Amino acid sequence: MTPFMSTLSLIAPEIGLTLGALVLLVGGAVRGERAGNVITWASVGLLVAAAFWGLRSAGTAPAQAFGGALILDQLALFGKTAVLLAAALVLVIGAGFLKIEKIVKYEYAILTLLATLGMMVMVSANDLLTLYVGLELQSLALYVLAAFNRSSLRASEAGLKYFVLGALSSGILLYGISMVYGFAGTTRFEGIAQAAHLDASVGLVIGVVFVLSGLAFKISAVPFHMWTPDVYQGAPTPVTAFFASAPKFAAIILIARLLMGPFADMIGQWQQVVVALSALSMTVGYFGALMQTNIKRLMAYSSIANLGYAMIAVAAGSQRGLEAMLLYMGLYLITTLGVFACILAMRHTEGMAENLDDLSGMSKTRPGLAISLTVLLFSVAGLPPVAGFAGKLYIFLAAVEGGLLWLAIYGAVLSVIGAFYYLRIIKIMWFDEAAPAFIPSDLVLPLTAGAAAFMMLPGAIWLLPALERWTQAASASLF
Amino acid sequence: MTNLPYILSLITFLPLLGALLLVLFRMAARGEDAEVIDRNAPGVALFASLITFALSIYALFAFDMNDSGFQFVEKAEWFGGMSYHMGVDGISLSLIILTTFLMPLCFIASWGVVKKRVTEYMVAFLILESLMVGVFCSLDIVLFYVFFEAGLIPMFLIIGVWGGQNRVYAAYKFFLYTLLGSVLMLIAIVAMILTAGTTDMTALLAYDFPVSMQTWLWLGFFASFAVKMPMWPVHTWLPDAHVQAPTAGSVILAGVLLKMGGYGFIRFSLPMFPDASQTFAPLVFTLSVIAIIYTSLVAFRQTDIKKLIAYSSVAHMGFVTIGIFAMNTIGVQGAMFQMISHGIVSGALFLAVGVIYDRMHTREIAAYGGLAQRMPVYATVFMLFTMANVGLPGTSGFIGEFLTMMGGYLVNSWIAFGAAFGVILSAVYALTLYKKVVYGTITNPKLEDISDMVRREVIVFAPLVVATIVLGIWPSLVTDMTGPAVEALVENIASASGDLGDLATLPTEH
Amino acid sequence: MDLAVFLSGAAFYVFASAAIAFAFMVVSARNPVRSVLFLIMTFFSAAGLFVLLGAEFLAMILIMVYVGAVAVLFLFVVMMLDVDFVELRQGFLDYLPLGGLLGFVLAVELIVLGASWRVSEKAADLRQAPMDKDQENLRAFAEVLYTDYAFFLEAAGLVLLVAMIGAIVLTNYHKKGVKRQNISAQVARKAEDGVELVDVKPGQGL
Amino acid sequence: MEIGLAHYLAVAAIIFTIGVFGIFVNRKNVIIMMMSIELILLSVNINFVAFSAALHDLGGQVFTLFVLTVAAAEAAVGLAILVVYFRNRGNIAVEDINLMKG
Amino acid sequence: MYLIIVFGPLLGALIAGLFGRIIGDKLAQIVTTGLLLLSAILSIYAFSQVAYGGHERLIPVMNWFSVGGFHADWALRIDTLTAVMLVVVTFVSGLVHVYSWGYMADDPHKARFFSYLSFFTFAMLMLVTADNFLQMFFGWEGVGLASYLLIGFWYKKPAANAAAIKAFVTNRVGDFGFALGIFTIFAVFGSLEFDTVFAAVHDKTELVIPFLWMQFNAIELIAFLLFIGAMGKSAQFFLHVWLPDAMEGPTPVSALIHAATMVTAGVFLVARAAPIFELAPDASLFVTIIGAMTAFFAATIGLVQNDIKRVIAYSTCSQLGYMFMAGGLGMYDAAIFHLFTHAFFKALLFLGAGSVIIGLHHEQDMRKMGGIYKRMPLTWIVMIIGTIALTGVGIPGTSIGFAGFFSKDAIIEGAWEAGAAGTAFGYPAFWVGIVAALMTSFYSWRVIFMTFHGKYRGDDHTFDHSKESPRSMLIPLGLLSAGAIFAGVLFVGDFVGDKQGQFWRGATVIEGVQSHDAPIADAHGTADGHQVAAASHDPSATEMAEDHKAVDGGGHHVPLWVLWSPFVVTLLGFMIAWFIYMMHEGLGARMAARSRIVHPFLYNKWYFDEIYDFVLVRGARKLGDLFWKGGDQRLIDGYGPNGFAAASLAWARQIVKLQTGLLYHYAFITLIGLVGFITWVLLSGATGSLIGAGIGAGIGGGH
Repeated sequence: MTPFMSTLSLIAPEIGLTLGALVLLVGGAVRGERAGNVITWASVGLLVAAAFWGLRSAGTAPAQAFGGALILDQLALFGKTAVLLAAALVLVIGAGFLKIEKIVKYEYAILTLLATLGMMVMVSANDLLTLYVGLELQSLALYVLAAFNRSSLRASEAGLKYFVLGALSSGILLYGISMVYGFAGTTRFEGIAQAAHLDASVGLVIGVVFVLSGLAFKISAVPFHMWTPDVYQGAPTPVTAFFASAPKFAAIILIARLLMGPFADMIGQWQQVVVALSALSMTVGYFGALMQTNIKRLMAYSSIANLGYAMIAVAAGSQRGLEAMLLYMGLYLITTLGVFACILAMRHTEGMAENLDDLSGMSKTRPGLAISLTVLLFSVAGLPPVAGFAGKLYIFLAAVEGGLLWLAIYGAVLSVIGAFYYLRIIKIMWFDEAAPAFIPSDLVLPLTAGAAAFMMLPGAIWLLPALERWTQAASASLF
Repeated sequence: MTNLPYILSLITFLPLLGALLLVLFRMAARGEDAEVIDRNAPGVALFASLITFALSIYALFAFDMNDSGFQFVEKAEWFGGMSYHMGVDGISLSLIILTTFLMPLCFIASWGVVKKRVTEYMVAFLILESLMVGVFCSLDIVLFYVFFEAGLIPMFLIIGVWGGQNRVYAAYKFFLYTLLGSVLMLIAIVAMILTAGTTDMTALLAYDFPVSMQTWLWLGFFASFAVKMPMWPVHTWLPDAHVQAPTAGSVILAGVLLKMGGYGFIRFSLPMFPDASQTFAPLVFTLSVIAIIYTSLVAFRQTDIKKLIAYSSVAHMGFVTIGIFAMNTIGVQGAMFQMISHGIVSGALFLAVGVIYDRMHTREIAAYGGLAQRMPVYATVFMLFTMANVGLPGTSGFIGEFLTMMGGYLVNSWIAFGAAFGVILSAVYALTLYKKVVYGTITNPKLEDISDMVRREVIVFAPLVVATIVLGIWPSLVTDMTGPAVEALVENIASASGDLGDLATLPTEH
Repeated sequence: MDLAVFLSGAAFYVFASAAIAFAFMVVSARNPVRSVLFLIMTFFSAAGLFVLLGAEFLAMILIMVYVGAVAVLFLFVVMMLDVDFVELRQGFLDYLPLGGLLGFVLAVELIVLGASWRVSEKAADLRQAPMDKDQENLRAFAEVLYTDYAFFLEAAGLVLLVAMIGAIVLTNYHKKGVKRQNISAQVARKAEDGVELVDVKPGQGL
Repeated sequence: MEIGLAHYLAVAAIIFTIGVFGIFVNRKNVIIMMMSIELILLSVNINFVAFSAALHDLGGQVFTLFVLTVAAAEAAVGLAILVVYFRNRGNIAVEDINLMKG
Repeated sequence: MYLIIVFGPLLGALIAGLFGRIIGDKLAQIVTTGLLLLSAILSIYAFSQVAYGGHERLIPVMNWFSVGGFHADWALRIDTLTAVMLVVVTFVSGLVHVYSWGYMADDPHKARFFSYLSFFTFAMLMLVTADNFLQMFFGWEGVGLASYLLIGFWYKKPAANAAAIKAFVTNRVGDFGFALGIFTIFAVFGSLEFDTVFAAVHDKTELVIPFLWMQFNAIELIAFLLFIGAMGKSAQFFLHVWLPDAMEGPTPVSALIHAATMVTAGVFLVARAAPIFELAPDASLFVTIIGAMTAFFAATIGLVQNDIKRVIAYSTCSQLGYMFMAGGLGMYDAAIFHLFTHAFFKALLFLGAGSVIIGLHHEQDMRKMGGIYKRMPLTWIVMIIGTIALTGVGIPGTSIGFAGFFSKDAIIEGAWEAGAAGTAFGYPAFWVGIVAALMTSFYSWRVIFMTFHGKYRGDDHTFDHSKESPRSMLIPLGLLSAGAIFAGVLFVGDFVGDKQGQFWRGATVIEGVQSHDAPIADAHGTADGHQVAAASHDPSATEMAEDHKAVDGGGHHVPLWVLWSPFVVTLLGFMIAWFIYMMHEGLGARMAARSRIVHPFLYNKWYFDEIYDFVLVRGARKLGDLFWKGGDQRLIDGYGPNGFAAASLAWARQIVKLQTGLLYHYAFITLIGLVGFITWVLLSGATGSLIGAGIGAGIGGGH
């Protein structure tokens, strides 16, 4: 095998995905909208296949492709697998929604594929240029997806807001990259690491802050979070589910890789920023959610808060921190998708039920779904015995070990406030009188929710050790 | 030692199994079948809890009373350095038996009384039982926390779904109050794990934490256990939770959940942070004495029966904390005894309230009066438990109060002096309640045809009556069980802190 | 002073001040059409700066891509949307002091930061694509773009693909009710499809 | 006076600031916001090219090339979204884009 | 045997209580009464065995407590003191049981009543047979419970309920002191067993221990605290308020509990703990003063009350004061002797009063009585006997007199002697005794005159239907009358006379007799509890007692006027009463009406109830409300959870307000964040992380 071919084989899942996307695009163009369903399922197949292809290389030594532009280590593998599976799941649970809302278009699946491709590039970025291109590939697809329901004013407003602020954040990111390039002389991570190690000039520091600010937008960390509630609410629900899951995951891995890789020696400088981002995110996320009545908007604040929590672990800057973050995010991914499956299953004849009040007495009308949602919400709240607790525990371990005791305490206290609004949903489902029942949904939605809930509660016995092994391996690749 | 392997796991998870079966049947059932399941759910739950009780009794007989260490140990690695590590000593075993003893009574008491979502109700209680037993069995600190905290969830649902008028507020208050305390404890646990490098409680018990760190860790644990106990001034969730919870919920809340705080103090705060415990003991004493006097006075003014008993619970828990932080054998033994006794007595009192609540659907004291005429058996039972609550010698209530006060006295006479006011005041509020509810003439016409206790209720109360009196005249049943563990604990503290201060001047061992 | 140095200096100041001034006009013009035009001027000035820095290829690309495509696109959209020219509303001035202050602080910080730059000895070794002084800019690009940067080129292609799909999916409307020619359908049409024989029973109608 | 890197960086910084400023003081219509973003990207490009020249490294210039490419794509998508919004709403006044808040 | 004595009544109580409704009232009565009478007979036998045969015993029943160094057993300690109390308790209780057959004939809850009575007896027996302070405390509180139940027996009467609670709570106040006393005993001696403690008292006389804010002599402190317990139970000054109210209970209860037995438990405690009080002169002084005050104070109130039972109740209070006075002055034997005689005549008086009350259809107000001696002559006679016994009629210097004569005079004369011997408060105690005796005589005869003589003042119907009580009531009256007449003369020699050495055998401290240092049982754990050899007693004790017999008993060493003065004041009291209530019938009422200060003051019991009500009851209510509404609801909840919730919501509202939905705001906030971070990082320079102080750093460093 020639060196070039071996390089290509490293990124075989990406290539497969690209080619698949192109074939499907052509197919879609020929067959038109009738092909929508087929293309969706084909995309799901592609994503799952890519995930399993990638998984084959689990445990292999890290390798670089394209002269170091891409790195393929266990961290990247973990990220890719998670992103791919999340994307696949989002397509699955969103199919019914698109059909009912009559926005079935083959471009939806293809854009999802391409966005996922962008995320795969992001998680294995080893160069600021890779980072940028991957990020933009993902972002552009997401801008379009946000506005995908083009007949909806809300959706287009969401797309517009997301686009303007997203472009602003890429500008900030780019400015940071240019500073880093200027002061380090290179955009390759190893080179930057060397430069930072030799001579952590103030230019690099400011560069990092800019880059961090730009990336913080993607994980909706406060104060770069402003788009989140509006976009979550306005975008079509499957797209919101996508926003809440895969891109967050990819972006925070990217942040972790950047901060703990090239800028590891500058932890003294960036830690305070990450701590501030984390504390602010938790504050806004937990308090902001208190006032929400729309469940999608509530999930937006919830994700702000959750990412703030994950940032605690990032701020620790240690291997334990990375491991904690990955574990936390892995659990977050599963729960979030489960919750969105529930949200997608909430539909009256006249449309989606997005208000919390619509959930009233769901424990009577839809007991299975109610139990699943309850378990998932307790998981997000980080309460034992649900698996989400393990994530919280790991974060605290990392934070306290990293000397971030007060941040951990702050987070812990705020999580009580967080528990309040998760409890509010549970209260509405269990304590209140029953509202009109939802119309029956796709079987796949309660199944997804149930499966997610199962993984969080009894399944946690097996899930957690497995996840721990994996995150341990992944986190070892940066240390 | 025992022929039955995994006995603790069995005791812990058997109720959960019952719950699981009920859930599966209920979810599979449609229409008529669902009603059948609802009708039989109490039976299934009762059956499960009775087997659990039998198992715990079996464990009691297999238990070596002279061994102060952990017995029936089970251990399996889990993840993140944590393990599924179970084991009991006398302290935990006594509380386990209390739990498994109260549980069947709750199911009997609820049989036919709960009409709304019967299966779910039973499931919630069975899950709760598993978690409570788990708390007392855990020998891994994370496992402990998981059980400890998880108990909030079923209790939240129990209060919220089957509770009274203001149940939502009460449920929130209960949940968030306790959660806030617990998360601070979690941080302390995290710090401990990092410092000692293990989650194994036996190893943590042996680990010497630096004194400066002990202070913080102690405070972290205190935040959780003080709320759980509850101690003044973080007790205000309790009256609300008790009042709103359904009868069995109140029983479990008062009978077992409050004990977790005391158990935590004995299991963690005292042996793991002996220096900090010494430092903070005056604070605990002060709060306890305030709690006893303050809440007794508040109880005196209540117009709601359950609220009154709830406040009296706070006062009685004050004795427990006094006993624990007296840190001598008498005090700690007294605290253990007081916990067991209070579990039985306050549980019985709440059941007693439940009896009349089921008939009248009000908890207002003013709505009652003259029950003695129509319900002589009830009046007798209620009198017995009122007296036990007052701490009359001969009932179990006396032993705990007396020993804890004695333990406190040996540390500082002020403690016993203050606590003794509680003994006076408890008579005031408890007898006033009894007078207003049971004595006097019937003024409320609805009471004219109220019926006395039926057989089901008699069955519920009979074991409680027996337990109250037997423990009152034969406290060794409990103290022998808890004795070795407590002695070992006290010795450890004494050796860890070296100097016992005031205690040295007073003979504690004869 | 050397004339060349003076001239390049002068040119810098001309282009730089022009770029800044036009940029300011972009955001402050009331008429969006004017904004677009100022944007074009800004790009021109920037292209001049690029030339001064020796990046001739980029200067050309900037003009071609931006002036030729992007700016025109903007102009097109501005005209197409035919929006009202709204006056500056109240509230603008409320934010101006704080916003101005922040902007000022930002600019000052960035300028000071720029001034702190020095060529790091070590950085020399880290360069990914060191430039040969004698090589033409265009050739230098050509040499690396399809070799070292091939991956990025492909990825950028995908970015453009996404943009294309996005633009189409968002803006391409198939108006309902507008009849379209379907050639294959026309060709495949048979006589039987066109005529239907109906046996009408008396007194019933169709 | 020698024209050094710092001068170019200063120009870039000022244009960046103007771009950012343009986004949040602008309430007329969204198009000008998008143009402001183009200004920001331009300032980044000036940075890159200036550093590239100072470092004698082509990497910066190549980066600029990709930035230009992506910026063009971004403009296309952005304008497409804007058009969709306009079709739904009838105008693009910034102050009216607040259907969702809180 | 002793087990039957003690647990027989318990068995009866359980049978009657639990199965009363099954077996019927009659059978319940038979069972309880039978068991009690059996117990009484055995007690008398036991008394002869112990007091005259020297068969002291210690019978362990079972272990009660064994916690750390703290042990307490259920055990029966039988010595003379106990034996005396056994007789008193079972005898009176047995008679009361019998009496109740008649008295409670019309009550629908007879089984319950008898169950309570028997239970009370059991608790009282536990109290007197206790071998340690804790078991005593058990009995102590047990009798409190029984008293509560019996006072509130007629639960439909609000007054009865209130009185029951008052009794229980006031007793609890006393128990408060008792409990603290027990704690102190344990802290000082490491044990609660009488033998261990009393044996060690001498070694601890110098011990000073901290209590509350001060240092105290340990023994004084213990004595003082124990006495607080006694004050509560025996209704002494300050804690007397419950006793008169307790008369809301059925009269047999008043006779048994609130005259003969329970209220004397305090005296018993002092006598039992005599070795401690012996060595605590200050505490003993306190006992004397409180006793004297009570004797005087209760008598003053007794002068003016109109409720027949209340008069007797205050009389009881007053007599208990005498007993404490004696105890405080070291005359434990005299105190117990008075207790012994008092039990007979006071129970007699109460039961007689009960007979009157029943005869007059539950009329208790003496103002509505009068002249009924013709209707109920037997009752009249026994009441006269009781009164004579109470007032202590007898011929000084001889052994002729009623029961009270011997015991009361022993106390009064003893007080004089104590004064003469230099004991603090000896003379004042004597004078108080004399004055109280005067008043005793007055109010006692007042009762007789107002009730049985003069014109009948109630409605005629009642008078016409009034009749003598049934035989079941009269027989006990007769037996008690016998006791009231002969108890003194028969036992004076044993209790306080020349034979007291052999009699007491160290069961309590007798002036100058040292025999309490010998434990009753050498090895405490001996299960069979063999009788203790009399040889274990110091042989010299008897001799010394012989020497001192004259001091306490016959009263030959006091001046004649002292000897005669009680007799004189008793006569005086009788005459005044005669003057006011017989010669000038109605004068008393007129005097009462005219008096503005003295009569209302006395009639209202020195306004104790009002003051307590105002200070304590209302104070507790106010404080309870304050803590509840102000503390819990406003402060703790207001600033705690509710405040936190409200603040969170307000804060949340502010945060949500930032989310205006306007793009330029969003961009503006983004910019603020960016500039903020850059400025912050630039200013903080490379100083490293600002966060991370605290122990976390140490932990992180550890790895």
